[in-house]
Amino acid sequence: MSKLLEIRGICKRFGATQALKDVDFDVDRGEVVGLLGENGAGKSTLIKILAGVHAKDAGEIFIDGTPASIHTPADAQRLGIAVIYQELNLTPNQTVAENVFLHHMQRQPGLLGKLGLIDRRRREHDTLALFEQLGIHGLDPNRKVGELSVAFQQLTEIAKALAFDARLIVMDEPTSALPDEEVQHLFEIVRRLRARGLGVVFVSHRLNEVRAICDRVVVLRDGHNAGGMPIAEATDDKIISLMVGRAIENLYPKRPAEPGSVVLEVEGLTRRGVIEDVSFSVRAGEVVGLAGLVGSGRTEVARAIFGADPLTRGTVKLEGRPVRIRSPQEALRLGIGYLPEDRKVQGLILGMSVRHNLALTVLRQLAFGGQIVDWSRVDAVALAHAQEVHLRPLRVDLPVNALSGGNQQKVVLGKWLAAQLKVLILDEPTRGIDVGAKAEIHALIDELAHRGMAIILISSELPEVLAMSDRVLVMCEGRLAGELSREEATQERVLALASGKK
Amino acid sequence: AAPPAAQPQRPQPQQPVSEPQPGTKPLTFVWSPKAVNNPVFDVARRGAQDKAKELGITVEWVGPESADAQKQAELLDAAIARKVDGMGISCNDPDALKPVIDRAMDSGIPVITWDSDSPNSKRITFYSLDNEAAARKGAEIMVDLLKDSQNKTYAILTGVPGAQNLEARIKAFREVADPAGLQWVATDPCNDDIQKGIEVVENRLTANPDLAGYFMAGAWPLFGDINAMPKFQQAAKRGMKTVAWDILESELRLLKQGLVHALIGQKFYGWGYDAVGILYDIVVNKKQYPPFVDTGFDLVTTPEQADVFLKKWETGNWRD
Amino acid sequence: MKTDLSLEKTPAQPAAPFASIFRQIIQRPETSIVILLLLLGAVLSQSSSAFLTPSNLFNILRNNADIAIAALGVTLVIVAGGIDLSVGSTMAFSGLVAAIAVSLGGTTAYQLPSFGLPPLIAFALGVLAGALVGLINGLLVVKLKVVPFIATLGMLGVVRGLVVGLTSGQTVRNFPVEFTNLGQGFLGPVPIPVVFLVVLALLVGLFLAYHVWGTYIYAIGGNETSATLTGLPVSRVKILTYVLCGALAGVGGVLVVARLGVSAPTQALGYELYVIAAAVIGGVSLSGGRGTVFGAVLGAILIGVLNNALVLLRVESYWQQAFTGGIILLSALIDRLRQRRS
Amino acid sequence: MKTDLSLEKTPAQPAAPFASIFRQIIQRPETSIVILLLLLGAVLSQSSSAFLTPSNLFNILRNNADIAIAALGVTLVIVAGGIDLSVGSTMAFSGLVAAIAVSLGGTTAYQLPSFGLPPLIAFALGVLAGALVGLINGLLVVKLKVVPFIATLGMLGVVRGLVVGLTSGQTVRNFPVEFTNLGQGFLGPVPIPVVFLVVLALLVGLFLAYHVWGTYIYAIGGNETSATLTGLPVSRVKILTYVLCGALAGVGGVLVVARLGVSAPTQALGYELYVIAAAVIGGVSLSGGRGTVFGAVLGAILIGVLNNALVLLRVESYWQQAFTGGIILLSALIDRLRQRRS
Ligand SMILES: Nc1ncnc2c1ncn2[C@@H]1O[C@H](COP(=O)(O)OP(=O)(O)OP(=O)(O)O)[C@@H](O)[C@H]1O
Ligand SMILES: Nc1ncnc2c1ncn2[C@@H]1O[C@H](COP(=O)(O)OP(=O)(O)OP(=O)(O)O)[C@@H](O)[C@H]1O
Ligand SMILES: [Mg+2]
Ligand SMILES: [Mg+2]
Repeated sequence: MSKLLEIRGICKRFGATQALKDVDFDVDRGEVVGLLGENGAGKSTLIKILAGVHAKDAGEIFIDGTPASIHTPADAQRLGIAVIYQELNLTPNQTVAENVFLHHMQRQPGLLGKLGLIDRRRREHDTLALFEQLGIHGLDPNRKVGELSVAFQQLTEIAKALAFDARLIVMDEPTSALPDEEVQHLFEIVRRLRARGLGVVFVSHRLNEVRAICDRVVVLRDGHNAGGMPIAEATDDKIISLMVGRAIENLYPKRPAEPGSVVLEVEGLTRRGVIEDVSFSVRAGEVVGLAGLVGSGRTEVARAIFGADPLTRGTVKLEGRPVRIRSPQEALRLGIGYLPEDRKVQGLILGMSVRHNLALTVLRQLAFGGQIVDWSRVDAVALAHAQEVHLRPLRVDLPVNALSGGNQQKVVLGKWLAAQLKVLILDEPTRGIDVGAKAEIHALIDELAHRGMAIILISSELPEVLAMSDRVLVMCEGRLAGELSREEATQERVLALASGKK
Repeated sequence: AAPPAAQPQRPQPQQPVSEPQPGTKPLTFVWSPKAVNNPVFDVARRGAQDKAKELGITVEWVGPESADAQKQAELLDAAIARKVDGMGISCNDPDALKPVIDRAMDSGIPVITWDSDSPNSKRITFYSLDNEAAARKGAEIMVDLLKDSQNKTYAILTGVPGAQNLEARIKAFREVADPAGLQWVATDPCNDDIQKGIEVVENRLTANPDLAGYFMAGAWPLFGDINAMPKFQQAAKRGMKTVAWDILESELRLLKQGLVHALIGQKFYGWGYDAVGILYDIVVNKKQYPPFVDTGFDLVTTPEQADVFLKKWETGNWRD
Repeated sequence: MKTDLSLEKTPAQPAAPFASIFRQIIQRPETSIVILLLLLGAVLSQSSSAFLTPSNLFNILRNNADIAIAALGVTLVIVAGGIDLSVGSTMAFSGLVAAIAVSLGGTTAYQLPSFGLPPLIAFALGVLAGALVGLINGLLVVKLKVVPFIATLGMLGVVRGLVVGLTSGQTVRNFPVEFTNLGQGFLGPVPIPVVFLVVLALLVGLFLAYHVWGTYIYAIGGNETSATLTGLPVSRVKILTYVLCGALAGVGGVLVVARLGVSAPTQALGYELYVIAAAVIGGVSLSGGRGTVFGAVLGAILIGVLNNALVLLRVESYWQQAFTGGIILLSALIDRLRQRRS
Repeated sequence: MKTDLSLEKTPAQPAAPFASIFRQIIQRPETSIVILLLLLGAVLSQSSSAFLTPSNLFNILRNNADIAIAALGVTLVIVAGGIDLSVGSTMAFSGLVAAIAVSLGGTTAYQLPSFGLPPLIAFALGVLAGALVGLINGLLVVKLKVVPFIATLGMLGVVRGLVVGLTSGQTVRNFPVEFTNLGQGFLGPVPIPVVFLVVLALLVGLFLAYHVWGTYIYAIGGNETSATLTGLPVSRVKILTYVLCGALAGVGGVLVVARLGVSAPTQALGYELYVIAAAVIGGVSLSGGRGTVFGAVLGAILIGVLNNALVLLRVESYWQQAFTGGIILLSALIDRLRQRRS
């Protein structure tokens, strides 16, 4: 019997970029295939061709052995292909139920339905039934999606993809915004789907997840097949060397810190309804991890310190002096930087060049009299920082949206390198970043700490927090639940604190 | 007491006698109304074209889409660049058009103005009714119409506030009406818009249901169907008197129905027919004209007079 | 481990029903405008006994039914993430087409053609003309990928130019009474244009709320990329919004001609800004994905009441425009306050 | 399987410098409009010897310098992600302020005050008045968080109403010749308004390209959230764009008054759409973050050439708006073609 999905010799180019070259790929019924590769390797492009979003330049797609012509997302859906895209694809102003059944709306019975009228009650009912089936709890079908946390949005997205009878489910990094427990939950769903004989394509940069759920992995490099193997043979080293063409020495290159004097001191930080009485301090040269479940308020703490949101109560001291930070502008002037969790929406000006993005924080310093920009100096400085973060390709004239996700993240980081900070708050700095780039970003974090910067590291990836931090603060429901030294900090203890058990 | 009879004062513009000269390139005049979206100028255009045909010349109709001095000046600048043989302008603003007119005259293009003047420019002559005289006459009629009325309140309807000719009419009207005991209530603009005009009149009559008189410095609402103005109809039936500018077909019918009581008429057709003749006289026959050619104005107050003008509208013959 | 309920941003405690209804009301963008209308109404009925009479209120509605009906259409376009600047021109064009179709011909010497067709056929032709303009708008935006602002600005000019060009600035008049009745008549105590408005508002409102395509419109305006990836017929829906917008502007335009008994080339000149303002004041978001037909109608009514108020309150005519602008700002500020509250 | 060579349509080998320059040129949005201008120019100079005379060209520029100057300001606002619908009203207001300041007093019976101040002081006062309107716009948008479309639509009404109300609809005239010279005079062969335009376009262009705040403006328009979180002075920059826009509209407005020798309350009525169209035709993106001053000026010139062409090509005046609308659409379509190419 022929396979569920067979892809042969797919090619795709965008302008000067050859995104895919002669790629073969297949999935069988009841199989979970991990699709791996560095940022920009072509994973999403392959998926989007399969989904009818992009047109392929060459190659063939077979479903059940018959050639399939897929030109629009609707074509793909007709063939039973469901896709969870890398970027959330929801309408914030519509309800969960509306989003889930957007393309398969429940209609009124009879003539009214033929005329296109919706049966709202049935839609709500079906949504709940679907949630039940998927084991999703606590998600109100009538809530507006925009009011939900990212994790719930991701669950909505998953439900939306499964809202119709699909035979092949493609998940492009579905876990990058999910907390650990929800990831387990998702795997539960995937296993159930596999048992029903569906094929699943799973993309992730977290190798432990890949090993936990996939039956087989396929690795892309620079747009072509680099190899594949059953999961039993797939060691981290093997996968990584297929992905990046070399072994990665150390994913967490952390040198022991020699903390200096206290740089940042936060006391009684409160923002009504979100964070409550948070106090801690960070020393120069120290990396302080901030762990917690999604929605525990880590981002809120960072934003409050950075002046992005108003405080209800609390004081911030910088190098011993109390400061009142009312805007990011003031924070920057005081030497505090914040790398936000969503680089595209909050971190970058996508349409502008790398040069501009890198220079924004220091434009004034690079200008004659603080007014007239000296673009040749900007170029030099931008290039230096691009080099420092190992930007690839090393070009500062490209618009940022032409870079892969990992490289975009390096630009955001580079922007704060330029600013000569005392304190840098990193919010999920490696979300959606491939192992290679991740190791580089970790090395950079370490390097910055060694130069004496005080760093707060927020991450939902526990191994990252544990490996990179000198000290770990754990948040739970807006409060600081505890503090662990590097030695004390283990996965179990952090999780226990994060979920409210002492 | 009957309202004063119409006194058509009609100076005879000199009819040029010359024939088109064969063999030479036909003359091209540019005729510029204040706006091409205003129907009153359409009659002028037909007059101009009729005359052009008679004389064997070309008249181009060049005006801004809607009343705008800046745009009119710009369009005329292009006409100067083309070196046309003469221009007749209804000026959106006397001063704004002055530089253009002077530029044209300096480059040898004779210019006359009609309907709306630019008195300080080098233009050769101005062909128009005397707005203020006509408005004063209208005011006298209104005073007379209301002389037995206890209530002497009246409202004024205007178009785009600030339009030179409208302001002149309003000012002259009030200079006569107010000292004679009439009580001015309000001046409402309707931005030269028929729909807005109708709404403004109806709103005004809601606010002042016992208004005794209405002076309309332009015919805007009267372009529409009278049934669109139930309050106006009611008011007219209980005795409100209306003096309105222009002698349009729809107004004439209203006058015959007794809903409107006096119409002050401009020589729309003459703005084209007569004025083109004058410019032709100047260019070809080298005639001299005084700086102001008063066309006089028509006054319609009786159904009989209305019939005379309705006939003109029906036949399109405005010449006698 | 169970999924934590605290993931939701606002606590899900069951609120008291009254408080919850109150909160729901205050959260609706239409609320600000209702408040403003009530305020204006209070001031007006205080200072002028003429205001609160049924005939005056119906008159306000009749006079603004056309803007309100056009605002329905513009709401569809804006909710889908577009804009239509050509509505004023479309109204004039539709009105002209219906006028030429229905006119009995005049008695004057200079005349535009007139066909004396039955009023309802003329009405339909007018609406069709509007839909055609809308179709061109839609094709320009969707097929030729011209930015909506520019596409419809171009059409604003082209269509208005067509009206002026076709008529040489003349008016069309002399309609049978069955036609003018559509604008001037009553159904019981209710002016016919108001009947049109109510029926159309209900239809469009139900369409947006209960029809599959209505949901598509919100989805496309909310996130066009996502709608495309979901496999929605984005192009067709967007074109439809422009066509419906043109058709509704057409209805408005024909009703004005019927009401005034004349079609003039200056009709509805510059109305696009008022129509869009009506929608936006009523809570329709210019960035798409949000707004209701109800809000747009309220917005149009507010503008109408305002024009009425200016005269009733004896605001000097020269200051009227300043006043209208002020109320637009005031409504925006009230809306800000409301949003702070909720 | 080998990669199919035919896929590589554009070889990745280092292109010849000429080809690369060519590609850069064709990638610029201003290119479409230059092409359109050249086409129009070719047609015009073919059919009328009057077109390509310096005096005609300078006249076109003089007559459109005000729109072009206002378009500079609107470009700043739009690039920063806003919109300003009040430019037309602001032009009239600034013109009026300067007119009252400089006027020697009129001869009419009802008179507005007139101060006979020196022309340059009057000029400055007019520009200041424009900047003030801009400041209010900016504060409404930034501090009170009113949507720019609504805030500036409200101000469109308020400011125009102020102009009509303050003057009771009258015009202000009778200016000293040193003042009217600013609009009517020449510097060498170049009309003075054109000198203003060139100088201001250079200043604003350099500001956008080389001043720190210029880059901030692009950044804010590109992504306001990111710009805020990068610590840029977002509020102040946005307010500044509105203030500059108001001031530049003010310059345009005063120049019109000087050129026409009169300030009328109807001045620049409805010009907001032309000014915005000039910018957008010139490649300024309404969603912010993209566009140049050069493009905006070209856009304004295109509109000016068009008006000139109407008369030179003997297009009947009734069709002028259709013509203008058509060219706006044409420019959008050419732009589409260009984008396909590159
Ligand atoms: N729409 C597009 N236009 C131009 N280039 C594109 C486009 N989409 C993707 N690319 C380029 O194609 C290449 C493959 O990108 P793709 O998104 O498939 O990578 P990926 O493997 O999904 O990476 P990541 O792990 O970061 O998601 C990259 O170089 C990317 O910059
Ligand atoms: N803009 C907002 N409006 C209202 N509530 C918000 C907003 N942003 C966050 N919250 C809520 O505040 C709480 C803390 O969220 P926060 O984003 O700080 O969590 P986090 O620990 O950083 O998790 P994440 O991994 O999702 O970033 C959550 O309940 C969240 O839903
Ligand atoms: Mg990807
Ligand atoms: Mg977070």
